[in-house]
Amino acid sequence: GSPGQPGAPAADGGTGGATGGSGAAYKVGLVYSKSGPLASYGAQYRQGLTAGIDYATKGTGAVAGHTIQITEQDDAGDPAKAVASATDLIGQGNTIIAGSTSSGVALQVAPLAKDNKVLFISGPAAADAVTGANRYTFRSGRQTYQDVATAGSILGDVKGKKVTVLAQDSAFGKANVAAVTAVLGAKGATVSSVEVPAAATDLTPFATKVKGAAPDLLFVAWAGANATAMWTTLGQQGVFDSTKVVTGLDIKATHPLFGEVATKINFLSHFFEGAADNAAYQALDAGLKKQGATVDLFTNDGFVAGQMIVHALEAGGGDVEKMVTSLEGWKFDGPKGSLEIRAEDHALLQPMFTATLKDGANVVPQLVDTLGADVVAPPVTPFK
Amino acid sequence: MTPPTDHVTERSTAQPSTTHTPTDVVVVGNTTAAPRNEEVARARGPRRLLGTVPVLVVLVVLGYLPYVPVELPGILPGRVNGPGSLQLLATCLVIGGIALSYDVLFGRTGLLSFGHALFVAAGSYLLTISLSTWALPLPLALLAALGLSTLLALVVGAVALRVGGIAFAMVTLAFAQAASIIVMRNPGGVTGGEEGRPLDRDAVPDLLVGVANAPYRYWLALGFVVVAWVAVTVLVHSRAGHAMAAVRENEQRAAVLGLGTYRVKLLALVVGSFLGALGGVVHALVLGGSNPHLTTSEFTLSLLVMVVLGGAGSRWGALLGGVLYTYADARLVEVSNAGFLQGMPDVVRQVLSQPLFILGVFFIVVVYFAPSGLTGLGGRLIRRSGSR
Amino acid sequence: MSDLVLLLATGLGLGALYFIAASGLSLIYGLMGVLNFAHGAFMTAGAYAAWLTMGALPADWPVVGRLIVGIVAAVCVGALVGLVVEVVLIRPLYRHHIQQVLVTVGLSLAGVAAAQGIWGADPRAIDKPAWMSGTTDVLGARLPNDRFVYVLVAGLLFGGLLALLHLTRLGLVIRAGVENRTMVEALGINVHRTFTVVFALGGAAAGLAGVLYSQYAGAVSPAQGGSLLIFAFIVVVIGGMGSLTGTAVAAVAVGLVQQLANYYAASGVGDLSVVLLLAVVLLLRPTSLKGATA
Amino acid sequence: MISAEAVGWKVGGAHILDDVSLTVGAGELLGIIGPNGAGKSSFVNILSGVTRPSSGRITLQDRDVTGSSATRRARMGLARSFQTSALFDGLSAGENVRLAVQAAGTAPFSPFRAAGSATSTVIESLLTRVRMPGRVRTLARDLSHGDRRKLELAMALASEPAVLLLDEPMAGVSAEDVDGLTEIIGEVRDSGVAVAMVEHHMHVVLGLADRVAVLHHGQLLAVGVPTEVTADERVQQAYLGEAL
Amino acid sequence: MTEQSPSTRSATESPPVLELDDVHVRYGGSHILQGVSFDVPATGVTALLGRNGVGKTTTLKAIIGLAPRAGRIRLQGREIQSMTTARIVRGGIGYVPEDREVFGGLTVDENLRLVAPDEGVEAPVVGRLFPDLVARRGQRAGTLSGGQQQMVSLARVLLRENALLLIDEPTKGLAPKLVTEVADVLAEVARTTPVLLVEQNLPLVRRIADRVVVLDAGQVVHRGAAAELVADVDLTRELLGVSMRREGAA
Ligand SMILES: Nc1ncnc2c1ncn2[C@@H]1O[C@H](COP(=O)(O)OP(=O)(O)OP(=O)(O)O)[C@@H](O)[C@H]1O
Ligand SMILES: Nc1ncnc2c1ncn2[C@@H]1O[C@H](COP(=O)(O)OP(=O)(O)OP(=O)(O)O)[C@@H](O)[C@H]1O
Ligand SMILES: [Mg+2]
Ligand SMILES: [Mg+2]
Repeated sequence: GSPGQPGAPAADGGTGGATGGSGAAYKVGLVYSKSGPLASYGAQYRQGLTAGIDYATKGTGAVAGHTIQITEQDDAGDPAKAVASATDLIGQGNTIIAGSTSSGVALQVAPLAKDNKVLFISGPAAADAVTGANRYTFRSGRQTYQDVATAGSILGDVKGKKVTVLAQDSAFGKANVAAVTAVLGAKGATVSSVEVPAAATDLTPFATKVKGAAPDLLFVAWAGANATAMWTTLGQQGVFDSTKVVTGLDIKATHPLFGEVATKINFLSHFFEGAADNAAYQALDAGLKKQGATVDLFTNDGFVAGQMIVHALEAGGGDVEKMVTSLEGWKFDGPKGSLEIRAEDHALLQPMFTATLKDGANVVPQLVDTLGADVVAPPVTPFK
Repeated sequence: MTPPTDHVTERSTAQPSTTHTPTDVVVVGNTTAAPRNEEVARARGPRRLLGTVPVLVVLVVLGYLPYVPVELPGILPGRVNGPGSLQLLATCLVIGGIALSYDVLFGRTGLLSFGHALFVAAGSYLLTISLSTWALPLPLALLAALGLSTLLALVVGAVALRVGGIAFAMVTLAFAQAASIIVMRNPGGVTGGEEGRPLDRDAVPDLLVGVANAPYRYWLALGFVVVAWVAVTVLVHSRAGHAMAAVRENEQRAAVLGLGTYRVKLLALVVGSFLGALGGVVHALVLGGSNPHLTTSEFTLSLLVMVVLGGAGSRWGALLGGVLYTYADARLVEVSNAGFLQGMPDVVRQVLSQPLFILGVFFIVVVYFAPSGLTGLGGRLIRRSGSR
Repeated sequence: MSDLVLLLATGLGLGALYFIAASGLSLIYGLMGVLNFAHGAFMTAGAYAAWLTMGALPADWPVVGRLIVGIVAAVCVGALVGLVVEVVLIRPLYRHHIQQVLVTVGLSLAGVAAAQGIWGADPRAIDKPAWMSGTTDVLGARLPNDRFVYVLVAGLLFGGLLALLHLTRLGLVIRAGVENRTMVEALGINVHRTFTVVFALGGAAAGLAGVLYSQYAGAVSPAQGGSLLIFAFIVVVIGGMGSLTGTAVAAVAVGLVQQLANYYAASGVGDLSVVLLLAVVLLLRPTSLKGATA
Repeated sequence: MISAEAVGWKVGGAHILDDVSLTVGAGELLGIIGPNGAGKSSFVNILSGVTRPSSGRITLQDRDVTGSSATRRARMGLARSFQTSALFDGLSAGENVRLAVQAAGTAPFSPFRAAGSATSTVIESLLTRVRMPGRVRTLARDLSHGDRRKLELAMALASEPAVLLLDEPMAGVSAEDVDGLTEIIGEVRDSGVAVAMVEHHMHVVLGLADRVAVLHHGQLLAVGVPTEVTADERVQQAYLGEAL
Repeated sequence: MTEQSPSTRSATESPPVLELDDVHVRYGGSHILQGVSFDVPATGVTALLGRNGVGKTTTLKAIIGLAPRAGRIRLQGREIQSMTTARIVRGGIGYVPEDREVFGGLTVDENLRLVAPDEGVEAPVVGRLFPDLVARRGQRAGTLSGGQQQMVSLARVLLRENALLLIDEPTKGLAPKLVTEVADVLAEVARTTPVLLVEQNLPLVRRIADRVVVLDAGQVVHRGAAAELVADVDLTRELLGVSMRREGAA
């Protein structure tokens, strides 16, 4: 006889029971970096997620009697692998996909969510384009726009001031330049940029250019390697003598890397240990301690993802459309403070922080200011 | 380039290197990789027909896989015909086909190109861009992607082939690197920078979209492999194929015989690149978008690794190398996250939990125990068991 | 004016780093025909060796003292790694050049991944002597002091290697072995040992490059060696594979071009400048700079 | 057929060839002799287009080919062998010959012409002709030295050239086969091919050559019929000595 | 199979310098040497003859460890079949390969210094036999003419004291005058060092060889005194397909 439907499970029942009867587990798939360059972000995210689900389910790990069954896949930072993993997870019947440590992964997985009608909750990926990607895509972390808006606040009134952005010549850097131009330019600042090609080894020419521009505020958007060399060079060429310097605060492990200039930098921060204090924060802290970890930048994103997953399951069971609707417009308290999922584009409205690094061998961030979610809210980008 | 003197030729037959271009050592010229000679093995008609039998068997088996609902725990994620498995197999096949296209340059003609990624990426990106940005219908987009990529190959080849050996490798690398930088810079928002460009779902047939349609994407990938296989087969048995072998073995000699070596090499490069671009197109369709990893020199390098792992100058070798490499690359993540590691000492566990570590060690082991590639190893085993 | 002085000086410093990184590569390639992709991993090994050593030494030692011990450790570890790799992995594949290269590719993957597994992917800060972080005013430009160190070390290394190759018997055997290993053996000379020495030397140079680059970057990280390796490759190729003099000239050229293009050219061109330089040099002079300088 | 006019070649200041003029006509065999290092191979390289001369002119079939490539000259009907055999090492002896047959002729290179047009009988007969039957399948790299020389000759013959340049075709060929190969070369010449042959086996040269040219320190020391040239005292002193 | 020679050994009283006992060489599937046994006496020239492709070069390579071999090979009574090439050479064998194999990137002087680090081209033997090389001491060997390279290759082994020389077609590609000179050199060398010589030039063999060993298809088909072979026209024709007399007359 002719073969059955391609891709169909064996006719005689088999193992397929993905969804269905009461008591069956809710299946959540995670695609994130367990290895590769972003492995430490991934680890923090995963720890936060455990704490978050624990907190939201009050320690039961179950929603209305259904346990939450998490299947993890490592994308090693490679979007191609992430797509394969997500396909696999969706094929296995996971109706919620979460993770995406890097923006590349988030932007490649988001269309899959729409194609296959599953819920996708993006993780630490900061790209603005994740917001408003499609109806099925949400985010549990902050986006670049919010970072930049926070930096702007550090300068106070920027009208007539000169702002220079020192950024890597990459999508991440360009997004920052664009955001600074949009946010601070709109407030009357003159924004220029110095873009550093990825292949540049010695940063002296760029430091010289920055020095030559003599800006009032220098915004540094830098991710990854040779950060220390960059800061050292800026220091050597005397940039700090005349200019206020702002940059984003990365995970703890990077704090010693600012070298001698650490105390001269103003930091904007998404989240750090001691940035906020509320029930959710304490739950995060306690949950992490249980796992032998401590609060750090992306533990928040995992925790919030956990909260969102549980909320969606509570409201929608396995039904994706219901879950989506339940999340839209949802207001809740996360470790950072009160959060809101904006219905129009699924932006996660959230407070942001500014900080400095304390001197000494143990460079510890100190909170300077907390900015309300509305102050740093990105403009609405409706779904395409 | 100063034409090498007779003396150089004299010595190069006897010694592994020449003074003028010691670089040729690593290049394929005097290679010890000893590309196997299928021509020797399959000389006559009936033999050649017989040779196609295993190919057809494999093809039928592969084509039938989407109807096989069996679980192979540990080997494939879920059912063989589950979307996860089929997606994985499709990716393996596409990369295998691309490796086959690279072997046209490397194994057949002895051209060590570090820029093959450029053409694969061109196929992939031109497809996504012509679908989304230029809003072309699919057939036109395919035409545009393949046509422009081939044109690109012609131009790049015409320039790069002015030099040989490592210099050729590096000029192609420079082109590929330039393209990579351009893709990363995301000019006009068309390439999506390091985040890549998703495929416009509305512009491709529904059969290729969505998890449930994984079997069709798989068959598409299989189709590509068949096309590449047939093209390479026809090529190597043509006069051009023989000329390519001649260029690989001894370029100066080929020139003195009156073979237009430049044209032969250009032909090899264009054909290889066309197949590579086709692979890029299929890659974009199977994975649902283009991502900048395809533009990197690491990707070309991994193609080289695949071809040599499998066995240069052999269709089975290149294909098998590509498939296995991709499979290992994808599945080793599972190994490194496997539970049995938990019992091990910390350092060992930390190291083993890096998939790249396992992949690296895997290469070393394969290369070490099968220096002439997996197909070479297979041949050796067959011969040994036959002689006993 | 002061800008130009600064760019030239830092370009030279960069070239010196490139040379140190490329010298070992060029040595191994030129003499053994092995394009050593694991060179980056060797550099990483050197950098971590120095980092661990400096961390293990009493903190009340002056940083310079700890650094010097760290450099010695890096060089030793580099040499040891080179030696072991050659004896265990490269030697059995002597008649298979491409396979040797593949083994080094595998090593480069595994080595970096192992470092990442053990010490994590994130950069770790490494101590740098205060003087090296400081600057010296020359013609109005603030020249970072560490660049002088790199240039000095590169110069010494260059001289030392040239002397080794051209003035010693080992050098002669090495140069002959490059061409025809079988024949050197047939003359009664143990080539195996010579090649092991070469690999160890290359490894030592890589270790040195690794620790100096970590000083330059202010931190150690697993991928560090790899990022320097790309430029080392370019330098070795432009310089004419295996020619030490060519490598030196190319290193300085690449360093300067990169620095100047990054400053004077429009954004984005700087990135392309080096690959463009590479393509142009190769297309105009396929045999590379070697002929002109050697 | 082929002629060199006042050819000179300099490398780094040293004159390797100096003002050499020689012509080989159809059906003529020119023996080129001279001490080691006299410039014979260099001259063959210049004639075949592997090396560009520093001065002078090369004409092939009445066309100036001084600037044209080796490939181009090959397509105009020039074939050559190398002093140390240059073969496609990874291909079998038969495939080496097949390539030579395929590359032959003045027809422009047509990549997709059916590969089988050089039938195996042609290949086998060529290999038999140079006294290495039964070697069709052996990889060139595995051939013994003498067999490589013979294969080299077979490839030069395969293209049925109008001009044939041979650089020491007999070097390393076993004494037994020298006569046979000599005969073949003689036949080729008799069929109207212009042959220039560098050779140190004097009895071969003397038996075959219509004219002999003697090169010495890059200069033409003597040209003439064999007996005349070998009788020349300068030639004896520079080249022959007390020949074995 | 012709076993004409009554006793090769009677010619020399001292024990042979080299003994081959049932030596086999296989490359992949092909059995190249199929049980080769012969001795090389401690004086004079032993010529190894045979048609193209019979295994002469392979025999030399087997002795020196450059071909995969089985069987027993003794140098001055010591078994060397399992030693590395470098050790065998240091044990006293000098090898002049068929393909010259000079180091093309090194100068003439450097080529010689590899063997004689202190003398190089200044060694008296070089000046005496190959004055051309002294003149070209700084030239890169790769740019030498074929014959000049052959001189470098020969000079290289003569720089050292050897118990035995293996010389593969030394006069191939040499001008007639030089052939004579090389023959003289070899004859002179052979007075102090035994030589195993592979050669196609039969007149030369006749002039300097004391004994001959003839190979065919990987086996020894004849051993005997050189003079005997030369004298026997039929035998020469049978073994080598050619008569020495006629050659000599040419
Ligand atoms: N690149 C070079 N630099 C210097 N000298 C060179 C170069 N190339 C060739 N020569 C010299 O040119 C001369 C002619 O060499 P050629 O190979 O033509 O000689 P030949 O007559 O063929 O000798 P043989 O009979 O030994 O093969 C030789 O003396 C050689 O050393
Ligand atoms: N590496 C190899 N693999 C397979 N066969 C080989 C190899 N080397 C040599 N042979 C074969 O071994 C046989 C003997 O070769 P060898 O070189 O010893 O011959 P020879 O007697 O020196 O001949 P000539 O006079 O032509 O130099 C030949 O038939 C050759 O084809
Ligand atoms: Mg010559
Ligand atoms: Mg031989």
